[in-house]
Amino acid sequence: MNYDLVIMGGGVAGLTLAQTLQDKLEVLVVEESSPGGMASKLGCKATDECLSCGVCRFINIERELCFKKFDIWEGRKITSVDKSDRGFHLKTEKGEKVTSQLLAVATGASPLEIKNLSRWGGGLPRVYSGWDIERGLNEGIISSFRDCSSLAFIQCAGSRNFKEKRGYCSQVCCRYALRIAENLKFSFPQMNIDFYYMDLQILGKKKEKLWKIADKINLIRHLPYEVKEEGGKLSLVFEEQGVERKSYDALVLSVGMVPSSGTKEIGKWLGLNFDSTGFIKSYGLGHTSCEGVFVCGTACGPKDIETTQEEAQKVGEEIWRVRRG
Amino acid sequence: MIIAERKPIKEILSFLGPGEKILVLGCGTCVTVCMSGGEKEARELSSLLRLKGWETKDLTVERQCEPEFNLRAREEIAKVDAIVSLACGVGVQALAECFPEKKIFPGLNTTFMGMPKEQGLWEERCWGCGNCIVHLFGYVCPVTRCAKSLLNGPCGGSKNGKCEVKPDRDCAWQLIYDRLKKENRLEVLYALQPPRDWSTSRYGGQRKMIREDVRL
Amino acid sequence: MNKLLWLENEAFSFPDFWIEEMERDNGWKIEVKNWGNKPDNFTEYDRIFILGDSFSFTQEKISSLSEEWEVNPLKVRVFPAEEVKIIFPKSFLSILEKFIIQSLSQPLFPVEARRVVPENRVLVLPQLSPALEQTLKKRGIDTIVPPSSFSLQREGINFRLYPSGDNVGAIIISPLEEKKFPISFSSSVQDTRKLVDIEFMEKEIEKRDFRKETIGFIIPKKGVTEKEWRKAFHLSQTLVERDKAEVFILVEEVLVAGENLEKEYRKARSSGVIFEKVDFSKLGTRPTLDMRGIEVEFATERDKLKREVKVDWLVLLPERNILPFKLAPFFCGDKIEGEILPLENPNVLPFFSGIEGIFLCPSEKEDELSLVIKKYLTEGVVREIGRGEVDEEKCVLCLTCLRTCPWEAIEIEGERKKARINGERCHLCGLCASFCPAHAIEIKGLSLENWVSAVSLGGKNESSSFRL
Amino acid sequence: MRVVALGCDKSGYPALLRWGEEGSLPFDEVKIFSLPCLGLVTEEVIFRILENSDALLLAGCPLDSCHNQKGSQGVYLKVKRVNSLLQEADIPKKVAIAFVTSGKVGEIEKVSEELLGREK
Repeated sequence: MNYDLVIMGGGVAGLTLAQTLQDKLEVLVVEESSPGGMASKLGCKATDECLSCGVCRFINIERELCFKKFDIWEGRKITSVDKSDRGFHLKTEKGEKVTSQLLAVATGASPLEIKNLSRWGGGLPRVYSGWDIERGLNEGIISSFRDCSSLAFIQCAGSRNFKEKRGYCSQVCCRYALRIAENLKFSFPQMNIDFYYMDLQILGKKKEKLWKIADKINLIRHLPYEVKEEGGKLSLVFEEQGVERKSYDALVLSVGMVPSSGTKEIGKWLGLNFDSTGFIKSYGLGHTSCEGVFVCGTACGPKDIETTQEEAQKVGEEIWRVRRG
Repeated sequence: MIIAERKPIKEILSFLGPGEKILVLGCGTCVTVCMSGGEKEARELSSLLRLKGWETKDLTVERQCEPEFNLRAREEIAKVDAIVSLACGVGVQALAECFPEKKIFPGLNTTFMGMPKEQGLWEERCWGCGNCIVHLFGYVCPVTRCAKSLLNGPCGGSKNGKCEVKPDRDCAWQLIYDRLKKENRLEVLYALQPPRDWSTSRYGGQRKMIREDVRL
Repeated sequence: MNKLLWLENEAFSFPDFWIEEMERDNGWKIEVKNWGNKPDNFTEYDRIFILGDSFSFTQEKISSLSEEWEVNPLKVRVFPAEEVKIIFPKSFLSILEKFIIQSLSQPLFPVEARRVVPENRVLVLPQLSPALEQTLKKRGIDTIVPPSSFSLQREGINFRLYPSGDNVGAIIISPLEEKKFPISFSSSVQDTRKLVDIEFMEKEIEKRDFRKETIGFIIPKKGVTEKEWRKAFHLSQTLVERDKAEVFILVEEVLVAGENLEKEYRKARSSGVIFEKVDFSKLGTRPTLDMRGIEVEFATERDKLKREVKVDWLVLLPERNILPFKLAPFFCGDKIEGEILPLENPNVLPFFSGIEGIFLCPSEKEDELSLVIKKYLTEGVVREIGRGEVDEEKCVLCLTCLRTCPWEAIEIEGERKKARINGERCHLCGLCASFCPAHAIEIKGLSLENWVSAVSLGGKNESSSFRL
Repeated sequence: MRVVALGCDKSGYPALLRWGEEGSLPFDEVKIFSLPCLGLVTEEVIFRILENSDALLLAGCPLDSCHNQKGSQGVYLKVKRVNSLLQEADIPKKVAIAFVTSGKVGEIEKVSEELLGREK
């Protein structure tokens, strides 16, 4: 089979890219599991008003899927990619072969596994990752916090850690953590919430509102040393005026984004340049070190949904420009 | 236009005897525009009464203050025992004059003559004192908008632009001053206003207008 | 005899016996197709039923489909596929029958789904920035520079510009930004003329050498863009590395969320720039005795120690807040346009101001904006013309509709001066109809009667759903 | 308890359906209907519906992110008014509104509890 463009990964970036180009090119989207990627698992954080978390933008994309003009292969894992003068040749594990002129990598990122964060009690009961809660929001996970009177968020648990080559800021954590905090405060005003952070990285929509939320909760600028379980509670050692110890009913670790396994694999196959943090290096407008291969979305660095969409549209235009020559 | 507001439901319910057939009669002019007695509200109220177990109908006439319109509804009215009239006081009385034998109850409290300031906010502007002088006061009527109807400057109770009687209202004299200042016509305030002849207002008893030239 | 078309989805396919039964009993002619083999001509059918998840068949979707099929949108009815999951097989078929009967009983009105495409021309207020002009040109959108005095009026989906009288498809407002600084400085400090903004520093740094001088930056936490942070990191680094200057950066928060911003921050730090997180409320400044510099007094957040630095230059990054733009003076439409501010509503286009066709352009977002506008101007929107109608007999001209319509689709026109709905702007939200005190407005196919009749139908003793 | 549920097809209706699919509804009978926008709902509609049901459950977009900007707000005010009317006339029926986005079921559950009179 021949296509003009094969997009690897059917997340927000991939689908938006496909939708921008579907009228102009023959597009195929290859998705390992089912379309949607990370965003489809996130939940809306609106209380009685919208906090502009932008998750509903994905819902609009999903709506459009019923009327798509491009092809999607679901549940197909790509086993090999190689390049010849006729274009790129892909093989899936089911043995299908595809040839395409251009290639777009939108294999995205994945949240850091919480068990890697044993230092902050990753793996202990009642230690959640922000990601877990995000996923649970639709099912009303918030109500499961009814019985906990004190709760702490630990920011930058996953990223901004140079020892482990995760020096970057994941850009979304501060915002989603604050929104979740607002959600909790809205449901249980009596709950006291501590927020351990380095800096508040608040960009984009509703920042004024987010600053307001930040005033409601108790901000502590320190990355706790360690978290232990003591008598059913989670006690946490940090330093504000001298070393202190405080115990909580539950912890939320803001795990950052790390490049997904697919991103790493495909990057290797195509011999793309990675940046120091393991994401694919983008040389502006989605160009990569390999000609004819474009990258967009979180495969080339952490982004929020809105930015991802906007970027994907731009990359789409660029691809169309390149294709036209 | 005439502004009115709905009576408390409890009061309206207290008017009605059990098992009566009831007509909710809306008025299609002022009270429609001020959203208290139009077709919408009529239907709403009749529906509410149905929920309380009465048998109701709803109807809206163009203007209840004119017998001609009321009489159009005579068939409907003949069928029912009591009418809840969603019109201003004038409308209710006009209706009562048309149908002397019917039980008629007011569904609204007529509040004032005013204008809509914005969607959902109405303010009083005229008292109908029968002798208009707004041109002397920068088009802000002190008779209506000053709680004390003072004509020669504000009272001592004007605090930072607000009235002492109703602290959420603007002091009329503040408005007058500001307006005249903007037009720099402040000198007109030097003119002393003589005591007013209130006989043209309702203190002179019920008012009546006759125009011989148009009576045929 | 009614000719019906069913577009079924893979979730469910109709049993033949049922179709025969229906055709026999009700005298219908039912054709069952699926999205794969859609008929070429849809106009021959009396009703088109879609079996699909109503999640994706919103009002807008149905409009655009019927525009594509050239049918009256009132003929297209969606039976929610979720319903099938919930109540199949029990009473499903009977409900389906009720559904068909109900929708056949509803009267048809002459409604046309039409794609309205705005003029490919934009008006930029208050002035056109070069960056915006360039990206608009790149995407082939012509711009009008506003004449010295002009007025605007709605013209269908477009805006008409008077006196010139030509239409523009969209209006871009690049809002003025107010530059504010969180802390105030005494006049004596300002007299030193060492209090400069970052643009000045940028120019100076090319011209002269800051050897052995001390430079302080003060950066507030709100309203400073990513670009400015980048600039600050970069400048401070060059000052240290090139001129061996001493650089303090006093901040409340450091912003590193951005493409490689963290890297640049670290580069600046490792090059020797000193970042101090301080509390701005406790920040004091006074001129040095010789008036050649400024003494900055601050307490760091680390150890609450007070300390004092004598700086030769104090560079400020002001906060930017967008000032609302007043459109009222330019507008001679019926509705008085208020202040234009960005809407914080993810359901509408980003940059959308709340009035269709009026976009806001925050700084550094020109490219994204031009993408969005290009889409809007080329694809246009699908509208159902003739759906909303005002009964001129009933209308009492209370202007409620005018004041409540979120899309500014109401015009007070006609020789009798009655409200009229501008079909090209109407989104069928029905707010006007629901607020109208005189019951003068009807949105065809969405009237009260339909609902209440529909409510009385539907499944018994189980959750069941219907599209109205 | 017989309940009618209206949701806007932007967000309320999908949420209601998810809620319906989960089964184990706290009511004897639920009828779910979709509208283009909740802004269409008037006091009359609410009353007329209440005439042949025990309660009305509305589900629409969050107040400030309504697809039609003011739709949810408009109906929210109406709902408040209707409830006050019902209370004045002590009629044991109720209208409740849930501000949801597609698939956010938690909110609707909260509101249905409210309808049942067992506030949390």
